[in-house]
Amino acid sequence: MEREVILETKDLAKHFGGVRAVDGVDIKVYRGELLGIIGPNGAGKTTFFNLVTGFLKPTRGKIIYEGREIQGLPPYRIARMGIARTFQIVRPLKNLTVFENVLTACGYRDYWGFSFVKPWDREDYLDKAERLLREVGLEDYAYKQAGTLPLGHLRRLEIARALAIDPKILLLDESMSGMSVEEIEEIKALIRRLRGKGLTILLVEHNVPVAVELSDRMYVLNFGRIIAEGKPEEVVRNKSVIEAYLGAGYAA
Amino acid sequence: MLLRVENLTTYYGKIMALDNVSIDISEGEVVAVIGRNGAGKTTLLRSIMGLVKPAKGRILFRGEDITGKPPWIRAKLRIGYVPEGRRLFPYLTVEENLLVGAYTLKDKEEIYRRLEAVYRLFPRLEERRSQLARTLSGGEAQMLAIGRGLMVNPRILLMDEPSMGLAPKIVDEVFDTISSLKEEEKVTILLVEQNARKALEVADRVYLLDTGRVVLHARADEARNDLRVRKIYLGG
Amino acid sequence: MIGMYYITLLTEIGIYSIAALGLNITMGYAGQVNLGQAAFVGIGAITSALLTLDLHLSFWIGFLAAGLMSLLIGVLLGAVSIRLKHDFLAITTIGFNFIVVGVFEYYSVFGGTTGLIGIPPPRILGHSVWGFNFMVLVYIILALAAAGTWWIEKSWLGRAFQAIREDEEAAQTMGIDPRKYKILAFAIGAALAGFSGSLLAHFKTSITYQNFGFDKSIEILTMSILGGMDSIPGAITGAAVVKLLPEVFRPFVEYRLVVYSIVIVLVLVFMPQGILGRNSPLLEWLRGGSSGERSNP
Amino acid sequence: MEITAAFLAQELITGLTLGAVYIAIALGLTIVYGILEILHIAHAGVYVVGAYVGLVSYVATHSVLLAFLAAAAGSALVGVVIERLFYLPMLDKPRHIPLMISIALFILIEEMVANTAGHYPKAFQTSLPSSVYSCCGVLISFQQILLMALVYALSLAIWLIFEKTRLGLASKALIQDLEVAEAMGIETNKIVDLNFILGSALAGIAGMLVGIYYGKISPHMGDVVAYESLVVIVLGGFGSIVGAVVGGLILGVAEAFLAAFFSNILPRDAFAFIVMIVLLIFRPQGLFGRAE
Repeated sequence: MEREVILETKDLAKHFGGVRAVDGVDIKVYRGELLGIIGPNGAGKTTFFNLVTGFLKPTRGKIIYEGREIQGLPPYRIARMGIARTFQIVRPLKNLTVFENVLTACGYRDYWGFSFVKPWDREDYLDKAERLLREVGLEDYAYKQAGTLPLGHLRRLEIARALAIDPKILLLDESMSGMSVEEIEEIKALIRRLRGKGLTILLVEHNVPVAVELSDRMYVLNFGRIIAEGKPEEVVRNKSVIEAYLGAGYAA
Repeated sequence: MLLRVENLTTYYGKIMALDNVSIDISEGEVVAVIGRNGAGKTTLLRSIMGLVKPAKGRILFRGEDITGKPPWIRAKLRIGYVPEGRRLFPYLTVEENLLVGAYTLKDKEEIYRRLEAVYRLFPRLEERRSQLARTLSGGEAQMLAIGRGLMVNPRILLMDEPSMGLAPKIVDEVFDTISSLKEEEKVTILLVEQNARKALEVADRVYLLDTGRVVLHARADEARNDLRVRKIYLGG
Repeated sequence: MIGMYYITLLTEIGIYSIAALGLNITMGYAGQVNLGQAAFVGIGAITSALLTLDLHLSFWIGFLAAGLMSLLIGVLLGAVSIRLKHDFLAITTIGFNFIVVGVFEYYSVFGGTTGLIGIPPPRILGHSVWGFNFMVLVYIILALAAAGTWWIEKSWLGRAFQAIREDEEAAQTMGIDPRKYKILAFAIGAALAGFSGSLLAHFKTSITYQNFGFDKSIEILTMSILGGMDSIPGAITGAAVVKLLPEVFRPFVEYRLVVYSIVIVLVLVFMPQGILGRNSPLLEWLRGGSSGERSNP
Repeated sequence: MEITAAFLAQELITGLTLGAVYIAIALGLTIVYGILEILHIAHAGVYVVGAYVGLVSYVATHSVLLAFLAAAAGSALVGVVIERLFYLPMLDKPRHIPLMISIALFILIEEMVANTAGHYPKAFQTSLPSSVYSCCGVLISFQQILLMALVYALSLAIWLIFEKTRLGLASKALIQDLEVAEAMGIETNKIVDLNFILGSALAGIAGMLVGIYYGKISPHMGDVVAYESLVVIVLGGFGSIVGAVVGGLILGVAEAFLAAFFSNILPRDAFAFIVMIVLLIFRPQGLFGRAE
């Protein structure tokens, strides 16, 4: 079966002074798959993520999304095109309610031009926000101030917010970090559900077991380069991957 | 017993980072705390240094309860600290960074002797003594962070992920340094590391942490063959 | 009928409420520091005064031009603000105030040291509007301004403002362009100040550069903060408190400013959200402790 | 108006004197800003307090030296009280809160001084010589020499403190990484206190110095200074001592010449802010500030 590439990077690189955080990365994301990107601390995962979402401008290389080059576009335009993201360190709009957080994202089309004059107080928007909160299981917290929520809830809030922009591809940045075992299970179930609905998901994780469990396919990043690619169970048996995580000689 | 951590439970913001963790370390030992990213290793060191307040439990240093003491008192007890990500003072020179490390020492002579000792250990730092710390390469910066921690002639040196973000060759250099600190200078070291293999090479004993709990405590040579370590890191 | 003293006081409260409302939009909703709001009041006042004095245009044209002129200069300041981080922006807006006032003072076109005098009152159906009627006019315009602000609150514009205030990067992931909305926040806040300036000029009939100094900006800011920076009734309450406090303390005229500054410090320390701001202890108490219901759509 | 070398030299001296006044105030402000990153408008109030304590002490003791010491001590006390009571507890609040508090405190201090000492200026006459020296047609007074000598000496002393002492080292470390500084044994609250004491003492000395220079002091002598000293530290780049000195000199000299040639175009303070805003547009971190 011919699979359709939704997102592709070609020789993508980002250097900070002398540091090559991302150094010539080629990846392909196929529509509808759940792709994992793993790598030890400092491997360049978050930098890669910020390049794709427009928060950093690449030193060289291309990012092609649905046939269009998007490298260098500002984040808000990339978001409007349907690339949604969450943050590794959660960034809720703290003083707003959970509902308002999601609602604000529901208006992503209306921040363009002068459509901002339109009211948000309309059934379709409110219903959508409510539906998304139910989707991630936060409906009981809708009118709580976002800043007062525990981390597990905030991660789900960020996912709801990301879904609000009707994404074609969802980028999750370390969604498991700092979570309890029960919370991780909840997020895992949520990710599976979204994948089941046909959403393309790009998962950046340092929790390898979780990534292995969830992903259809995986890339391993180390020192800004791809060191392995393939089926998750095979990737983690790869010698250079084991060395990257546990140190040279451990594979023996 | 030089340092004993008893039933420590720590929250990091809203996250329970440590769940009833107990570890200890005797004089002259090198003890490694390994585990996946986010296992609570860094929080453990930060708790010992007083940078996060534990919710429960005690920290005893040379028999004295230091749980509620501020970080600068702990520094005065000659607990040396090499923070995660090095965290040098970027706009101070190499030598000034070292002098901040010696802040608790009052005697000029002694400071000078320590400076000499650190420069003997890391000749490259002496060459770059008047350069700003931010201009150092990753490996040099790590050397400086270790040197800064050694300035107080520490009774124990807490090292947080010294291999992080360094190229493999430099990681080897850093661990050679750690071994020589152990063998020649007889420094007691509590080492937090993600690079399990390297940590197990230099350590006498090891604790394996996972989601805030100690899941394995063993002699380093035993742990090397323990499949649990690999399972925790890579699953499967 | 109420006496002239009260009419004057109430009119001024109304006029300053409009300026404070504008500051609420820039600073309260969108989180952009502006310590030079009085300069925009001045730009509006002088635009309106010059058009009616020198060109003999009607008050209404002067009034609209005042808002427009302030809006345009607000866009300029907003464009500068994009490059500046918090403290630099704060000082730049202070500087903006000093520069504008300096221009007013040094150029006789804008009144110079003597100011502009004999500014005509508005005329409606051939009658001059002053006194009680002017007060009514002010409150009608205040009501319009409040309605406009309420509409901002209820439109995506308000959502975008709040989002950039809370977190610019997170806002971008929702499709919001922070630069555009920062400029808009300055522009709208400045326009309201311009309208309030026009009213002030035609109410007082004579104005000088001293009416628009940095101390006036602080006064407007105090109104906004006291009332609660994200609340429409807050801006009006704040204006009332700031204008009434000195009257209440008139018997202790010597210590007026002392008391005034102590009140500000106390409010800021113990109730930084202001009297009617979101999550203010007072509102919580009035609502019987059920927080957040107000934003329940 | 004839432009001669002597005229220019005279203006230069005026500029350098004015620059010294700015430096005297901005030096303390830049120290305080560096340590807590709060726009300490009330610093100008601390400066007024210094001037009045200085005058009272001088009247009581007839010793300029003792009066300087008293001014420094009084101001240091006020400064550190503000820091402890209002700034440290407000560090986690939105940044406009401490800024507004600072402005309100400034008004409060000025009004309290005015209510105790009177709203009108008071003469500050000392036994110091009031001679004026002349050289090649250029006049310079003893007060001007005293002002400049003291300010430049103080600048040097402060620079030495921050470059050569433990306090300086600790302060710089604390600014760059508070947490690690504490882990290295630096008692951070104490260092913040010491910075406020030092910065405020400088403001006190500046207040009295300016009082002697102009021969009078008033409760509102801090009004213009409060905001123009902000221009100085912005020009220099927040928190830089060399920057404050250079910024003060630039502003002082520029103002003197602008006032001499373009006095009818704009008031001095407006000029100062225009220079600042233009600089910020092209170099948002100030002259000596660090780009991030």
